[in-house]
Amino acid sequence: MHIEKIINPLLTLVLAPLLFGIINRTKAVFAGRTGQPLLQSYYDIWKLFCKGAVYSKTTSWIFRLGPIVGFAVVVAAATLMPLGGLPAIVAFDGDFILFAYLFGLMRFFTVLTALDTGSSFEGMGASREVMFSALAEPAFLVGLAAISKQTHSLSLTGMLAGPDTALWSQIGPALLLVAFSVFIVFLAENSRMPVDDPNTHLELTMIHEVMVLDNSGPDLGFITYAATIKMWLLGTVLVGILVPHNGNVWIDISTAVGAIFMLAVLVGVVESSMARLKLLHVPQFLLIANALSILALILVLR
Amino acid sequence: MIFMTNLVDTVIIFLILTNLMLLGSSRLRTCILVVAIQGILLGILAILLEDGSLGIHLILLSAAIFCLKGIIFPFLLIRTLRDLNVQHEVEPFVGYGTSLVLSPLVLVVCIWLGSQLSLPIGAASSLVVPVAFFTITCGLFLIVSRKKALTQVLGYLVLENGIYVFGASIATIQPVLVELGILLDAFVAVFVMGIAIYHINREFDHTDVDRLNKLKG
Amino acid sequence: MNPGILLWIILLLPVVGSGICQILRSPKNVMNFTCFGVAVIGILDIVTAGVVFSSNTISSCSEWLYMDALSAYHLIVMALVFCMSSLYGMRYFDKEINEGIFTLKSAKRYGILWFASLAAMTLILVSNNLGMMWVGMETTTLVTAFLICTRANKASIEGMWKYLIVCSVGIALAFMGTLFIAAATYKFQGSISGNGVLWTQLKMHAGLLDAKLAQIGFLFIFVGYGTKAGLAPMHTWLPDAHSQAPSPVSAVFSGFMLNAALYCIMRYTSLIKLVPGNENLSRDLFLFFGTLSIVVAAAFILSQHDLKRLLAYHSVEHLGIIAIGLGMGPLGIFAALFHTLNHSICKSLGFFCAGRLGQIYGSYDMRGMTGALRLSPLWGGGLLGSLLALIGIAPFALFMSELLIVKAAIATNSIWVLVVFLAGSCIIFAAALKHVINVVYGTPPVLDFKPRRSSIPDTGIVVFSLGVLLVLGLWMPNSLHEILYRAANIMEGIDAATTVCVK
Amino acid sequence: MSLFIWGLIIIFAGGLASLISGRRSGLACVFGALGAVAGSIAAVIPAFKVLLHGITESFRLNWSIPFGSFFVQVDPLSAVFLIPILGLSAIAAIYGVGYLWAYRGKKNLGVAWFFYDLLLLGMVLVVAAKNGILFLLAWELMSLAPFFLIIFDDEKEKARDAGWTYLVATHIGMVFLLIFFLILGGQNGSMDFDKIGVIDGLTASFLFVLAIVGFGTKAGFMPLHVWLPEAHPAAPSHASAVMSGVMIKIGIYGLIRAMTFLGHPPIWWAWILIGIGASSGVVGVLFALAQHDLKRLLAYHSVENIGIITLGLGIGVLGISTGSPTLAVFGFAGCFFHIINHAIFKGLLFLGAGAVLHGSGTLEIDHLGGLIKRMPWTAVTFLTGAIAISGLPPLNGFASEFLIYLGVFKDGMSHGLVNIIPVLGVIGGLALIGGLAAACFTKAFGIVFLGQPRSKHSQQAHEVNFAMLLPMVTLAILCVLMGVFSPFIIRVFRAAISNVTLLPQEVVQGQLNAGSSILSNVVIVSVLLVALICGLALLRKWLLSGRSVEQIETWGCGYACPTARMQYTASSFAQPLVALFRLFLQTDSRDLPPKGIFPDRAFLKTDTADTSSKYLYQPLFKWIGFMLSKLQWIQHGRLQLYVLYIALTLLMLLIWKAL
Repeated sequence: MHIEKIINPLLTLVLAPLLFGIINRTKAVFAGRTGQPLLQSYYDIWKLFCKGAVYSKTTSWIFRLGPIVGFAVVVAAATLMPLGGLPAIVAFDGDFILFAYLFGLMRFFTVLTALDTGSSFEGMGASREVMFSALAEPAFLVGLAAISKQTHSLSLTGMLAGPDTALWSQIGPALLLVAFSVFIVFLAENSRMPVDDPNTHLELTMIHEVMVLDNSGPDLGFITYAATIKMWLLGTVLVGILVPHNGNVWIDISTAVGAIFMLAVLVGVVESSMARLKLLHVPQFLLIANALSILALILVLR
Repeated sequence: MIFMTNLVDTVIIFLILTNLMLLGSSRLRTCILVVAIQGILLGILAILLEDGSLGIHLILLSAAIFCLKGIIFPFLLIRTLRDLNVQHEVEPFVGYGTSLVLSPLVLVVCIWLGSQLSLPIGAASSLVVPVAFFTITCGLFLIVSRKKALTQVLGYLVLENGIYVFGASIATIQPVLVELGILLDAFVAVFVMGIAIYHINREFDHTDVDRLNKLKG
Repeated sequence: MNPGILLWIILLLPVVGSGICQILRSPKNVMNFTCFGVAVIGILDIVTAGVVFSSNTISSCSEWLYMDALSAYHLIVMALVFCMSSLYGMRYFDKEINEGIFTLKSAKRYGILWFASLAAMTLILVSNNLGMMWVGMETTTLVTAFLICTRANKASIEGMWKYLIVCSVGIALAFMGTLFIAAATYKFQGSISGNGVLWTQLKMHAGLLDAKLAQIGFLFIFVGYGTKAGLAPMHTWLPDAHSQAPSPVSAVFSGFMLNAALYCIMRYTSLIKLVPGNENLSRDLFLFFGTLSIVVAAAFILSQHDLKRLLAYHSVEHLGIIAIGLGMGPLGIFAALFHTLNHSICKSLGFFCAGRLGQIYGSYDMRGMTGALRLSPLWGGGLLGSLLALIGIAPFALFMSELLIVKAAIATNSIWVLVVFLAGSCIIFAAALKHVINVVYGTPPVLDFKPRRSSIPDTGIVVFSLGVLLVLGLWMPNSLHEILYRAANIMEGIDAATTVCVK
Repeated sequence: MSLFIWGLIIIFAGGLASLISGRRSGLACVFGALGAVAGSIAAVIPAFKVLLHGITESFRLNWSIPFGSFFVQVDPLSAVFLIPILGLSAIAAIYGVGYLWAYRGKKNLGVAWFFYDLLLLGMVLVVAAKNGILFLLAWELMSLAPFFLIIFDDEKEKARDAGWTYLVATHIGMVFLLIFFLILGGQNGSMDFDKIGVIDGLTASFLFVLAIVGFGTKAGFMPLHVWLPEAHPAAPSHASAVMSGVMIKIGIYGLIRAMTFLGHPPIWWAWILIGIGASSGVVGVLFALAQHDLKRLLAYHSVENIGIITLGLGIGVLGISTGSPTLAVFGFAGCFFHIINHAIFKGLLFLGAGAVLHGSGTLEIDHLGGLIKRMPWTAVTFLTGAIAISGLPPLNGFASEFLIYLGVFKDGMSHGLVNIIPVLGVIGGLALIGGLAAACFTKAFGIVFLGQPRSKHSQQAHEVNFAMLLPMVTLAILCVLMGVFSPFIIRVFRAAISNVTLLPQEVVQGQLNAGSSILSNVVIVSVLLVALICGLALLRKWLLSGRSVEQIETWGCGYACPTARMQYTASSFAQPLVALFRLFLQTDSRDLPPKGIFPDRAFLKTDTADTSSKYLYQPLFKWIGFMLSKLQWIQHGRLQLYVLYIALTLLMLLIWKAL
């Protein structure tokens, strides 16, 4: 148990909210505004933790359990995630399956929480959520399968150890395909454009936001915080696939973090340059991700 | 011996004629009488076909045949006929003319069939077996093509006669007991059928078999 | 004493019985007497069969009467079916008797004919002379004809007439066949002691029979007796007669008369197998008519609304199955004989239950019969059990025998027969199950009829039959195995010395 | 071993006693349940011994079943199946007492219990039988008994039809098994399994196909599953729990047992199994998604889980045929483990559905809602089952699916494009199944238990009695325990796996150790997760202490007076997915969309009939009926023609034979 193992999750917990700030700032820049401060999401979360709570009469203990499970899940997932050269706290064969399924658990409870309120809008959001995630999951796992096949490793720590030149020369195309599909999954899972629009307030069009309409106070704080961490973790996966390492831990970490921030910027760019897809077209979007992953798998298996 | 064979042949010819008459005639009374004649001919044939030894049981047998097929059956049938006020066969499935035209062809086929078989026929003429077949066919034909219940009984009788001719022609010694048993059966059969016809007439007040078609499927 | 006497006794006692029926004074007495008398005769039958099994064969009056394992086995089946049917018949007519429809006259007629048919069937089994066997068969037809219209109405008379004509013609053809066989013996006329065609002697000299004549003879025999056995397409009389006859009679028809006809064919088969050039003749015929019967039965069971006709077509099917078995070598024959017993018991039970339910509902139209199990647990349950057994549900014995037949089919790899058999039985399974579920389950219609408490004998019959079927399905006594095995050997035309493995 | 036989005897005796006690409901329940429980306890002990010590016990009774023998043996493979069978049946029996008590006086409970015990007896015998004929007899017993349970509510036409469908399907399967075993026995005289030699080549492949169809019908492979969604909802819930939880697994047992006779498997067998598994899994869960009836939904999930189990089996077979111990061991371990797990959570869910029916009087999902307030215990247990069946950590469902995944990832992705079959089939298939299952059970739990009551059924719902709660709670706890102790549990499959794969025990042991060490990591994370949850709960308590916690109406987005009927329904919840997969589902939906500014009435009715029965079986049966109806004219009632038949037949024969 080296000391630097702790650094990794600490970084995650500390830096994750920053991503939202970056994205918003990017969008503001594109829109020609100064925009909110970078640390805005830290303030928001803090404020929420300091508030009281309002619960719907309809809800039951499920509603109170949901946010907590969500947060616990992302923290548990963080322990599986390597960063830069740093291995994960817990690394074992097939941990990425657990990683994927933990988010499944989170989704399960988020959806139940939404349904617990009995509000038709939140039901709508839940129904969309389960549909999109059901389509995103195969893309993610098949993509990782291609990676693990190539890196001869079954644990995230090994798979995301970063591609060296040899790997690039072998399966550059496959890597790119996987990267694309994971990026799509990343957008869908974090409910960003073009799948979902986090900052509209028309309930009919939202997915993730509408599911948490009734949450308030610390619960909402947990949810928001969990959302940022989730984005961070998935971003780490994407970065780990693409960004090479050079052996020195500290350099690697800094490059990785930098890459993640770049990713956030990219998301911002996408959001300000693309419009939200029609809900009916989102499945096609995700099926593209699946197709890319399968293609990558074919490439590495041949 | 030649004389015998000639005699046999004459009887055979008569048999054929009776069959033709049956196929041709529509009056039930006539049919019954014709069948009676057939029975008598059978009685004669029984003796003629026996080469040489004229056993006591043979006399007895032919006598039995004579009485039963020649006298008792016709009597029974005539009585039944009296009960059910019907004289004529209604229009049959196959017309009288047609059947008469067809019958010679059938006879030819029968002769050919008979020639195919290597039957241990005694002194009897080579015509016996074919005529047996012919008679059987006629019997079946009567049952299939006619509509009156009574005609079907007659058909059954003709069928039996045919078989009987065949039996008499092949030179095996059936023990008299069996023969009598067979005759008895024929008798009971006719008797039962007579009663059955009586019942039919009472329940349906007609005896057209083709109208008995409620039970199906 | 000479065991041959037994044959005379079992042959003549029924005649005496029918005589006694003449002098009885009330319908009730007649019915009770039929039950009692048949029971006594049945016991004697079984004793006779026992003697036969202990000593290989028994015969009397210069082998005119003769009995071996094959006929003894059928004797047992006959005794069983007749005893059960008589016991059932004792109570069956109660309703009519009380209403005065079933008068002394008709009761007497019923009793007389009942005993007479018993006598006729016994004659088929005990006579060694093929001519006498034919006489027995024809007598059966004539005697049973009037049992069909015990209650004279349009339908029953129509059924009787069809039965009478079709079967008489068929049996006449069978007689033709007998004559052909007789003619085929001319090569060894001298050597047989001059009294007619005794099966035993034919068996001895079967090799010398004239191939052609024997062959034609067998064809006639098969069609003739096949008509009586209800093999398609000669089965046409069967559903009419079975559906119109009173249930005890239907039970005897289906339970034994058909088997008796098949038994005659078996006798000839054991001869024809030994005739040079005709070894496969019987096999082809059995397989052909067996499969055809199954297909035809399936077609009619599928769209059947009359309960008794349904059972009748089941008889066609099962006779077909038995025929298939008979066409499939030693194991198949073994299975077929076993199936004969199972089918007889099961089908009789089926007709018993159908009869009583028909009395309860007032018709046999299954569209109107629902919830039988609620109306009368005994008969409803019996019907359910018997039909489930009929369509081959394990662990009933019929499943076992059909399993054996399949085994034989695979052994003799007659694939197409197997396919048709299985496909047909599956169709019949589905169709019959649909019918029985709708009859037995569901909510019954409102009837004025008050179902009376089921008496001891009724319960006894149902429990006994189902019990026997169950036990035979799970455990075959060695003695039965031995009997079937010996009977199969006789049918197969080989003497018991050469062993056939069926284990 | 004698203990095992005693167990069987006790079960049968219990059934008989309850049959005799008949309409005296109390006695019937006591005898039936007692027989099942006591017998199971007696019989399960030897099974455990076998599994732990790996020594097989056998027992021959000197009883000549016609052409078979009463040869019973508990070997590790049997034991693996015996334990869930006996365990679940015993637990469900206790539940049954509480469940059937509502029918006392109305129905003859003796019969119900008799056939329940017979079902149990049959299942145990099938698994233990080591003789072909005995196997077939037991199989038929096991297949017949449920018929009487399915048709328990025989005044309902649905139940009668279900009974018919079930029995016909199972009988057709039986026919294939008949041929299978007779050919097997025909190869070398004896029907005893230990005397049946190994068969190879074309015969083996033919037998394999027979086995797939015959056993697959019972297991519910696509498209042989049609009886499942009809039969399971019709039966009383404790019976459906047993049927769905263990009976269909016996089809898998038969398949595995059959393959032990068939020598070294060609690789395409594995591909077929994986294909069947993936298709059954995905299509099964899709159909489940489209259902409105809770039990019907669960029945389709049985198809899905059989698919997962078959995936594991396929991976195992792939391992055998390619000689890869990793694949073989992980595949079979996952298969066995999931069999046991599915027995637990599917049993739990069916019992839960029964409780819902018992408490609220309906199973129509769209009529329910808000039951979590009225039936808290049922809700908790059902939620546990839902999480487990969705294959989510930390419960047992995840552990078994994880093993199957692991097998493929470890050794399934060897080079060669053809390997795309197992990889995509398993990884893509399992992932998709997982996602859809989660969707389906969020729907089931969310709509049934959460929100507000959608009808007076669910308003008047009440919690069920103790006899029904106890089994559910037990099973829920088992779900957790099986998850937590999964590292130790998979080790007990060592003997069974090495029997099936013919690998030496050490090799299997080694692989299993690797697996269990991995699983222990999973457990560590799960424990961490649970700890976190508790910690966070306390944290929130602390945060909220002294702050205002209000209770108000659900936020209606400004709409003033929302009613319960405005909630999302199950149909609307599933609609997007159903629409996406309409190709498979062929859902016919009739709707009247709201028109105008003040729409008067609008509705959406969706009905998803089973595609394979609608487009495959019904047309087939119709066709057969039509063909056979052509023969009807034979019996037209014309006597003359009847006689003509005879004459013609004779003529035909003479021409065929004599000329």
